[in-house]
Amino acid sequence: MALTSYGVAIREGFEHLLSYHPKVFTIGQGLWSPWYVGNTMTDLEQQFGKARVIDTPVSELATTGAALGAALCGYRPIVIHPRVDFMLLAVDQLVTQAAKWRYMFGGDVAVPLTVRAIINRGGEQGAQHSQALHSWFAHIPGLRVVMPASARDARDLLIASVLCDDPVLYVDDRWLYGIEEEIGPPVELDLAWEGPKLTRSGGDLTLVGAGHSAWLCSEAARALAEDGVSCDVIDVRVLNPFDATLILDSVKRTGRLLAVDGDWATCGFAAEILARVAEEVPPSLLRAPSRRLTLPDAPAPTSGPLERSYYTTVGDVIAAARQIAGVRGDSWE
Amino acid sequence: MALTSYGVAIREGFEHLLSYHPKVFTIGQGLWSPWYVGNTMTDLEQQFGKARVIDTPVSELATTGAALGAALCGYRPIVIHPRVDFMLLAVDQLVTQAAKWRYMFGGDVAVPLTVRAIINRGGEQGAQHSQALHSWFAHIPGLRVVMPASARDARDLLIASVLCDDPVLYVDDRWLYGIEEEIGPPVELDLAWEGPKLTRSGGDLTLVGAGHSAWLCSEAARALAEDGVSCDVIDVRVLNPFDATLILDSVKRTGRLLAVDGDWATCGFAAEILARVAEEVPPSLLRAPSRRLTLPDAPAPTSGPLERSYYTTVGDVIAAARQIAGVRGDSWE
Amino acid sequence: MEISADLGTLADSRQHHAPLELPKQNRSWLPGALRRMVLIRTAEDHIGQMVTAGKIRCPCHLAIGQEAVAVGVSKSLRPTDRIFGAHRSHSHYLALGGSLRALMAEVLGKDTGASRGMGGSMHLIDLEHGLRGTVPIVGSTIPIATGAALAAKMDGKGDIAVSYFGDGATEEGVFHESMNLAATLRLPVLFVCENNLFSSHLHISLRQPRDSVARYATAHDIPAVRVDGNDVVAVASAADEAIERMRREPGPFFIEAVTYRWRGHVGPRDDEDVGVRRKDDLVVWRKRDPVQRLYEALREAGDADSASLELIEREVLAEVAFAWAQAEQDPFPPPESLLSRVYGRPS
Amino acid sequence: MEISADLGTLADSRQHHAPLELPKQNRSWLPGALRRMVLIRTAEDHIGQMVTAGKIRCPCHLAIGQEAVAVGVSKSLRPTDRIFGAHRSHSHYLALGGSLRALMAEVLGKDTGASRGMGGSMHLIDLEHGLRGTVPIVGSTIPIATGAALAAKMDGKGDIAVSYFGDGATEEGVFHESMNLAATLRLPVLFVCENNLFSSHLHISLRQPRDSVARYATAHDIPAVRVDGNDVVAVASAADEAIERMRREPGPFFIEAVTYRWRGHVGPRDDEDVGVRRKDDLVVWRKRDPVQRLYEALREAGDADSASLELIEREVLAEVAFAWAQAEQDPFPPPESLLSRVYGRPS
Ligand SMILES: Cc1ncc(C[n+]2csc(CCOP(=O)(O)OP(=O)(O)O)c2C)c(N)n1
Ligand SMILES: Cc1ncc(C[n+]2csc(CCOP(=O)(O)OP(=O)(O)O)c2C)c(N)n1
Ligand SMILES: [Mg+2]
Ligand SMILES: [Mg+2]
Repeated sequence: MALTSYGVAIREGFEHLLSYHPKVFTIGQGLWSPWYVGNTMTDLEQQFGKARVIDTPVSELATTGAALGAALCGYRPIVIHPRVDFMLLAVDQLVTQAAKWRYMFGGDVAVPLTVRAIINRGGEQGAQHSQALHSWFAHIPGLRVVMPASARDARDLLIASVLCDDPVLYVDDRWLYGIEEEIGPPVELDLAWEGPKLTRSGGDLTLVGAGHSAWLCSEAARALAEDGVSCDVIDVRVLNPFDATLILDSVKRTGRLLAVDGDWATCGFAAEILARVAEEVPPSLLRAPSRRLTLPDAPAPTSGPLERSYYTTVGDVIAAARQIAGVRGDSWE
Repeated sequence: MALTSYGVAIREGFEHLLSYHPKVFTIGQGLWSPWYVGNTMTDLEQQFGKARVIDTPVSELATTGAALGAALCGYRPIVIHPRVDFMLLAVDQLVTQAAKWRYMFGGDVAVPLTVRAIINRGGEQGAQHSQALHSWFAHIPGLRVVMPASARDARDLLIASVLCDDPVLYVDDRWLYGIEEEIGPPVELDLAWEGPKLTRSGGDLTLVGAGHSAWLCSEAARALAEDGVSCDVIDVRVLNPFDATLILDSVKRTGRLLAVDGDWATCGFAAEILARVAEEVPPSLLRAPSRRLTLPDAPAPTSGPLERSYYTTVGDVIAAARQIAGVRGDSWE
Repeated sequence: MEISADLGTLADSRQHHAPLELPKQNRSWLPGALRRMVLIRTAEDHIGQMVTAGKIRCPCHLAIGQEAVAVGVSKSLRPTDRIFGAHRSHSHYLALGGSLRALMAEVLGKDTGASRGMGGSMHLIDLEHGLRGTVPIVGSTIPIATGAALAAKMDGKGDIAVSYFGDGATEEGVFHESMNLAATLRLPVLFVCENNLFSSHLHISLRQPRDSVARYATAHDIPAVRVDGNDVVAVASAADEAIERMRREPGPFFIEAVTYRWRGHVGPRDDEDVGVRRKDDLVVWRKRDPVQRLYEALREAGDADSASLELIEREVLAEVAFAWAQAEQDPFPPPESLLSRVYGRPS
Repeated sequence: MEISADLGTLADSRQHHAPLELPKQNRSWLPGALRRMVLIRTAEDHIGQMVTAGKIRCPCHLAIGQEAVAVGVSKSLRPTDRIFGAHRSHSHYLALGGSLRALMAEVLGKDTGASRGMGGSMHLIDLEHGLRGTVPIVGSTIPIATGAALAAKMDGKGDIAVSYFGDGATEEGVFHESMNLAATLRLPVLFVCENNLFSSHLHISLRQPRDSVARYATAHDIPAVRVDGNDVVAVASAADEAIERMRREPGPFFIEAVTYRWRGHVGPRDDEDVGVRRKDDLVVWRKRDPVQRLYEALREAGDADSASLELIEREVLAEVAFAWAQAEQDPFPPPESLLSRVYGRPS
């Protein structure tokens, strides 16, 4: 069977939605451009028309609000923010309006709005073109937050997000666009039943991450296995509402937790993972203090050497995992 | 000596700053109103003139950006957002501009901007007039975040914020405006050296909170002491950069942690406290799983009975503390 | 369409006190409009009293004095249109025909409220009559209404969206972003600015260089008219014309309705001590009373007299009292609604 | 001041190709302006080549074709003024007299860069010449410049602020909020919109109902002029007049400079395949070359000839090559700067 890349899988998700769901449309910046959102929406406007694939002025707040308005009137819009950084101008509509709308109006109003934000960083783009901030949005009750780490999830969780009657923030990461797998035909999942997944089993250590960090965890776990360190790897997939059950069960077994996250540490998603474990796993079951691996406490630098040390690598995950598991170099401590 | 309320203490802070620091000015909504910001800025515009106490159009983003611009030109502006909720429209200027400005331009540019946001909730105001969200801002490297819990801190940390050469988010809480203490004359502290404070010592349990939650902790600790449960109480004061040393030392002694926070749980400030403890305190020293007490996972409701159950009370803190300390009712377990 | 940048006589509280000029034809809706305005005033007055009495706790922003705007605009609306308001929207809700009891229940936080007690005065919804939501973040429903207009255009049935907002909201950037979006995509959204000259305590002269906001619509290439917002006939005829055109040919339209609120920014007091010129102006502005001016015109035309007005007032008072009494009896939302109303139920 | 809502001939790429009309007096600055424009073009061309060669990795937005705007505006600026740019600001930096080596070092991420290697092409600063910062979030420096103007007004020394931005930025709400703030508080900020008709791949006709943006200034009661942005004389004279007035009497002013970028949105390619009409238009637009038109006018006036132009070009090329060579040798920021530059040092 053919392999599909994460980037192409996103496009398949759009194609499925626009083909089979007449109330779906997409709106945002760069939709009529060949390069703005990588290869994830190429030529959609030609396939489905510019009335359903709408490129917009540089107006993040109004665009997001307009999509919310259409969602309240029976449509299932997908807003595109080519960078998380730009979406920060739309926080009011996302957080104070969309996330609270159902609740403020009694609980029965559907808000089938999907906001897609792309993490787009590296390449010396600097502090204003590098933010992730999924932790912020996972903090907000009423807003579902999805971060796919595999090509299949990139497609099927997009579809699930759009078919969900709650507002969803769907965050994909350019660093994943090239990964490939067999993904079969599209599936329409109910997002309410989706959550973290165990993507690898092992007894020494629990590795947890979302999006690109889940990929780092998998890659590290593969290398660690060759060294005799076996890991549970959990791909979070849905950050809010966050169901930690799988993580708790795993850590109860392994006694060791490493949370990897591509956001900052303080009040970040890795902190949430550690907090859940601290609350729910009896200290007596822990064989080591939990640990997180996140961005350093600084904005993104541009200078090449600084930028290379800024982002977490597979090597960093391996080193931290070894340390927690009590392995030094190639021998046990 | 006379007692000064938290609200009046804030006004004293403004008075000190405007009297002794000619480069200080303040700008925001409601500054020429008798009611907008409670009693914290009453008649300042008459005392110091409308050129230094500037009321503005309803334009949060531009007002915040303008203050940043003035800060870059040698002034020490204080932006007023009468509610945290309104400030969300200014996130780009606060988070993507001010917090990163020094770094993006090489580290030597001073950004003496203070943004004051008021947590103003209760009174059936509803979901859009109730947010706290200090956890969001504590997440951002480059942005100092201050939350005073006492009248003295309300004044002196305001002064320290404004005299600091980094951008500071100063968050005060209307629910504290009435608390009183002797506060002596104003002091000019260096914010870089300020951090969490132990406001009460006890061996059974560590209670941690910031702002109004620190007050809840103190009140609860007082009641708990009468019951024979003695608590360390730590008032966080400065949420970012966050120095957890005092908390870690305390939990190493007590073996028990209860973090109270007036924000949501997921990726909230209470999660950060638990995460620090999980990373730094060996599990063997913990006598119970750590716990947090936060808002329920919902927007703020308006209906009276729901609203009353939504916010954490002193009673809730006492009950949780007892539970962690292994006390049931009035007797030990 | 050119429109001057200043309000001219409409900003002068000493003018426009005379009885309305009635249309020659199609006057049958006017007694109903009078009644609706009396209803809004009476209901809001009652709410104000209940705030003072401590029975209502949520913040209530009263539109007393501004009744003609919502009543005039609503005349040409239909239930499939999509209307959005802001913090001061009791009038928008009642003008569309919203239930009195559900309004009273909502401000009391009852489960029978328009928003099932989850929103209070600042969050009203009434899908049956087209009201899609009102919220207090200034300017925030302007893009939402714009998107509702996009949906209406996609539906292709001639429905429109209405965005009510105040002069203060024109200072929010999103107002401009929304107008540009509506103009570029040619969306059928009717922007209705109730310019009451104040944003909270600040007169517009302290917030903007000119006192009329229709100039912004012109800049965005959106046709605009300015009307006496205390003249229900003028408002209705401007809205009529705009809406008819929008239904035929989708595109935005802007109405600036100049008016004045009699009460303070929030609650029943009148804020006489607050802001520039308010104390002196208020007395004079009361003479531009939208209810009285319509009533006097109808009386001159022989379509009303003091007895008929009194009857309306008496009936409306009874309706309000009855709705209130019912709402007071109504139950609060059950405790589990604190958490059960955040997300939709999984399928 | 009324100004039409459309660009008219300025939007027509086939017009305005002729040599500039030179001023009768005060022409001594023109050879310097020519040199500055050649410098900008040469430096950016070099940067483009180094991007292609893979030596520069950070995103570089080139202003080739737009040189006259920054050079014209900068003529009347002084180091105590406060200038802010955006993502396409090499020209603003160099027009003010910024160091070539520090620019090259910055795009290379070196510690000797304008921003010590922490910002790259999109974050330039040069306090010595008044450049207070350029950043790529569209529209974000507009309010910052407005606040710098507030500071200038408080200082009371006649300094002004300049905000450079593109036509795309006029779609951000903060642009309008800033104009209203500047108009209401009467702040000496010169808004300079480089209307190059494009925001990334989208022509302005797909983003706004009219192609000229000066109409927004009019709505905010801010005096505005529109100039041929490829005519350094016209830009300079508009800026001269505005700035002189602003120094005397603080208040905002708006210049719309109509221009066109020769390269793609980002990087050295020309994006011929992108967006409406770009391919055909580009060829014609190149004939409205700001450098060539000035040179030809100077030649006609006897103030330049092909030899003097060649000399400039040769000298500038050498300067650029030398600056680049130096910058390549320069060190990267030390590893500890990753964390040490976030906050100020405690006292
Ligand atoms: C974003 C935001 N900023 C500030 C406020 C505070 N606020 C509430 S109502 C109001 C005045 C709005 O004035 P206007 O739009 O003219 O409406 P009016 O009250 O006159 O009906 C303000 C500033 C708010 N609710 N939201
Ligand atoms: C807030 C925000 N939204 C979107 C972008 C993406 N973006 C970068 S440059 C640009 C085009 C801006 O066009 P304009 O202001 O005309 O400047 P020009 O590129 O023509 O110089 C866009 C949309 C951004 N950087 N920031
Ligand atoms: Mg108003
Ligand atoms: Mg442009």
